Amino acid sequence: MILANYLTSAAVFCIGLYAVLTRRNMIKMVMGLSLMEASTYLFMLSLAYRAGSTAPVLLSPPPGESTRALAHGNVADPVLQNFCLTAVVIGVAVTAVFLSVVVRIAQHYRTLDSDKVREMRG
Amino acid sequence: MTGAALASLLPLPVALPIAGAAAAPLLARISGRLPVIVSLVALGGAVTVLLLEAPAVFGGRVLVHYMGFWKPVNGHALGIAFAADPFGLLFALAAAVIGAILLLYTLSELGGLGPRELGGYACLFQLLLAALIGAALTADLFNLFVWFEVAALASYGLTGFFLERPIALEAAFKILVLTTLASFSIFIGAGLLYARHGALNYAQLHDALRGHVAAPDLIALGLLIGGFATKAGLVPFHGWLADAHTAAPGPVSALFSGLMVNLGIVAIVRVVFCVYGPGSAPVLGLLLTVGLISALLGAVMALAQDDLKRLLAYDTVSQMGILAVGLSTGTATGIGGAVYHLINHALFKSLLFLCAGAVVHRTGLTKLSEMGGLARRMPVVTTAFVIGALSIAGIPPFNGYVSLGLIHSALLDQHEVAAYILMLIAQVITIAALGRAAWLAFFRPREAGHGKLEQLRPGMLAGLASLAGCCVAFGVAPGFFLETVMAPAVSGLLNPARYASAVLAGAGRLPGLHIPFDYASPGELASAGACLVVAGALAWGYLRISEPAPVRVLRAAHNGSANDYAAYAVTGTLAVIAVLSLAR
Amino acid sequence: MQPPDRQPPDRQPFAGQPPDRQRTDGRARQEATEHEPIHRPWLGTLIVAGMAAALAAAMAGIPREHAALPAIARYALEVALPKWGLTEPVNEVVYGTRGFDTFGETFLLLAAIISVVLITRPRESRRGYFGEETAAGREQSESDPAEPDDAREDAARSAEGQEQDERRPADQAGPRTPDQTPLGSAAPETAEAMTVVVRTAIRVALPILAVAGLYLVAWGYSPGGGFPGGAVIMGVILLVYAGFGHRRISRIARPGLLEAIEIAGAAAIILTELLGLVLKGSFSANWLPLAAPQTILSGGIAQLFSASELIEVGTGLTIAVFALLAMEHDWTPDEQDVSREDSEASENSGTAGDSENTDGSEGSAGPESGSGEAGDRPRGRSRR
Amino acid sequence: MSAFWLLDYLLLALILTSALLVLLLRNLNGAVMALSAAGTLLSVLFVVLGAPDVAHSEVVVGAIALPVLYLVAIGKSRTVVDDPALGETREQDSAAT
Repeated sequence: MILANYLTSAAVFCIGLYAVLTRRNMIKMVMGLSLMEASTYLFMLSLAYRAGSTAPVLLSPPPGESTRALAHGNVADPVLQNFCLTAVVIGVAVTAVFLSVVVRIAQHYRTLDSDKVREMRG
Repeated sequence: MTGAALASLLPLPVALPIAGAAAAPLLARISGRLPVIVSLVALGGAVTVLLLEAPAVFGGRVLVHYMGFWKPVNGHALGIAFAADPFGLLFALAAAVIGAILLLYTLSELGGLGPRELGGYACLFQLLLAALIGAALTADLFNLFVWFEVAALASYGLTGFFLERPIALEAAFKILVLTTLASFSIFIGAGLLYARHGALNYAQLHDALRGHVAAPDLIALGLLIGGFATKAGLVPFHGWLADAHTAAPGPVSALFSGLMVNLGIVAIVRVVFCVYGPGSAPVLGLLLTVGLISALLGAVMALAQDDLKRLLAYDTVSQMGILAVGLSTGTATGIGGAVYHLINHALFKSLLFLCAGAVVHRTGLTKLSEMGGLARRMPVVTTAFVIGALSIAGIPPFNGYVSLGLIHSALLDQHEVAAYILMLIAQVITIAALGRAAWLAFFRPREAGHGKLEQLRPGMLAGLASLAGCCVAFGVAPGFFLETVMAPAVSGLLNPARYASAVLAGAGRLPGLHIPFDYASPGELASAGACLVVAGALAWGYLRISEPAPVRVLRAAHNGSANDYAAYAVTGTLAVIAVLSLAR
Repeated sequence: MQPPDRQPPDRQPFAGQPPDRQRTDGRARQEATEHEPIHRPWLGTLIVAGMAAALAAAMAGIPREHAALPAIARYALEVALPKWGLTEPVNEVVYGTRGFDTFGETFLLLAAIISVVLITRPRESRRGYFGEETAAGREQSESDPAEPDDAREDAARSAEGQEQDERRPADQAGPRTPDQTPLGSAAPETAEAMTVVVRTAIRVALPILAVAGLYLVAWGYSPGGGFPGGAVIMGVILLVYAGFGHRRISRIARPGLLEAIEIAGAAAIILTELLGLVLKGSFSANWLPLAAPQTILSGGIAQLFSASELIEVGTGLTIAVFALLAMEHDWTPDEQDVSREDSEASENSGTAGDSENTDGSEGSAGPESGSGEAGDRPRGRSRR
Repeated sequence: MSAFWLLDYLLLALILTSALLVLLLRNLNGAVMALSAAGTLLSVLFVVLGAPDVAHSEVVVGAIALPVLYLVAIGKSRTVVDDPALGETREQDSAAT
């Protein structure tokens, strides 16, 4: 049942969200966001899966068939995999920016506790 | 040029600034100012292309181009469509023109920055503008998400630009947390829609959703609205906004507030009007509620601020609320007012942030309580600030009067008297907040004089003058702008089926529309005057009393913790989902 | 261009501005940290439960694994071979049919890398008066009101400084422009070199990894593509760095060189897409002749795009990682920093590096414009 | 067929476990390793689900890029943050000190 994959991705998403909402160590918050990011990949690729499908690669067809026939066969959804690839890149990019900001904050505030990093409020 | 040839040029306004952005870090090695100058050229090219499209599009045509000619097959579009409808083109044009003005201003105000930092600044600035233009023109949900992310990533570096300011980095962290959460929300929403309907094209989604919107679609709608509302800074999602604006350089605050925040509204408009259709869910009531809360809360928080840029940032929250209220009416007048206000807000809020940035840049003062007496030392900045404040206030010769008047009359047409009164209250508080700021910063007498301040440079003068001039122009000739620009834009939003068929067919026409506006309506003039008087009294009184308890509670809720702001935003998304799912 | 009011200006609260409204001092901070936010765990649990419910409700209502493929996915599979000569529909969608998304994504990565470079940048000399710097000094002293005299931190920092100076060749002792900053030198945790075992292992693994990275890109008809390939290339450079120390890579891993290569990759992507508009009349249309399927050139511009992305991603990620590694602690104003710069400034007062300071011709060149570099620095911590 | 689901469920369970570890581990370096493990396991799962391209990207990201970035950041902040708890951080009561 692919529903298990969906629900696991929701669970991982929620674990990450819980880390973001409750953890005060900023690096831990970033890790929470990374987890949420990873869960979205899982969700998308589970959506792309079809029962018994193969990877969307039109190489090495079974004997007696042309590669063109594979395009009509039972394969996973390439469009969703495209989204996932884009999201992976976005995830790395965001994490890199995040961590450089966190290190700078550590230098300025000498803490990684997000509750002590709040000069601006009100 | 034929329509198809015109349409094939549509990616250029995105690609040109991107090319400029890619060149910027290298050009910075030659000279710090070179990247900014090249960006101006690139943006000039983008404006030219957009202006080429303008006559056809504002004449009611929808120009559509599928990248690489991957046109829809049997109504299923795999390729990415760029569709210039009047609304999208209007926002793209505003982004390109105002962005160019802001860069020109940057060149003369911050031209003394080191070459490397100026190069990075120019690069991110252009990427952000390219993303805004792309998001305005695209007709593909996933492509919208990509442009949203480009805008987000460019904004992070710009927020933390002044690294010596601890608050800049703090703000960068908050905007990172909230925007990343928003992007997950949008991504999952888009994924759900694709899973259910196998479509990404607005038009194809619109056709699939027409008539039968099921529970998962509504959850997807909630996720999308929650995500884009974070960008727009509507109320439960606005934690990042004030902080980011406070710490960024002046022109960047202007860019964020004038243009980037509007991206959220544009995306919400696309999702609600072009994809789902306004009638499909209780989404308009939701927008009304969120808008009113944002308008009031933003105004109150603005009144209570002591930091000039922070005050303006909270006012942005309030103005976004007003935009949402205008959209929620669902009538031509109301949406016309909202679109008009979108442009007005881009103009006057950029102007105000440039003024605030100039004050901070040249005096080093950020707090209103420490400023004062700047009117004599900075007469031009003071004049510009007053023009901006009067525009927001909705005083007749300036542009805010027109858009607020349109939204007010739309509310009254629908007998939303309570909403109308709340809007007036928000307006009063807004005027009081800005009046108080103007008094404290510029006109209040101050014993200790300021040191010698440098003169305004020509670029700064040009930037302030052109924005202020636009504020007056949009206030003086509302008939012209309503007729030529706003009415076609509203027509596209009110006829989503026409838009959809145009996108799928590759070209199309929108029906004509007329938006009436009575400039000399006595009721509107009277209410503007009354607001001014009451606001004056409020500002005067507020300077003398101590902070009232409700305001203190509100301030305590904005406790600056990234965790809590994230909690607000997620709670907001959940509330949106709950309302949409349960109130159908 | 006199910076007004170097001293905190008249701070007396005027009428109506209650003193607690402008309070940014110790008391407010104390309150903030003393109140342990006990609400967070249960509130967080509540919100997470709500989110879980919403997601579960959505996921229960979407098609499962037995649904038919969406029409556009089927279409993507069908056009891969005839229209692109690619046996790999994902690459076809990523770099071809929906190449415009990838175009945006590439520049998203550029935005991220430039953001990282901006955030990790060292100080540069500026011309003219920047009020933001004055405000920054005030904010810094507020955010660190009673900075503890912190021996450990000092020790760490001086160790960091020492390490840096050791690393710095004698001929570069002058003012450090960003280009002269050796990448990856500042981190105290970087080992000079690893043991022989590790080095040998790395020597063996490197070529394999490098080939694997290129392989992922070169054969566009099999799974892979520019992004994973580029990331593997970054891994290769990192391995050299970790195994042999920064000296081995210092010649390649200069920001000047890497950035130029990265921008070249980005420019190639723009050109690839733009030539479609010029030659075929549509942005991101294929303008290359299609080679036979399953060859290195099959896929037309998709392959070109993929290779350009390899360059951009590989160099970009390397820049980001090394920028993080080389990040110094030089934006918080403190005695050590200021004195170092002062001494540097006096050392090199005659060299070309300072010429930027003297042409403060812009605006009104006030008496202080020349000292904008070191003198205007707020010295938040000089009381130490 | 059932082997597929068995593998799928096993990987899901492992991913869930490493996600919980990321949340619960006090040691930041340990949490990074758990995160990296989650990424690597995910990439294996992606292969199972028929997405070799994404699996490539994810393994590169999960096993190289993310851990490197996190470890560098943790190391950098350790030199400036006088927080002996960093690395052994107790989130719940670190404010008490």
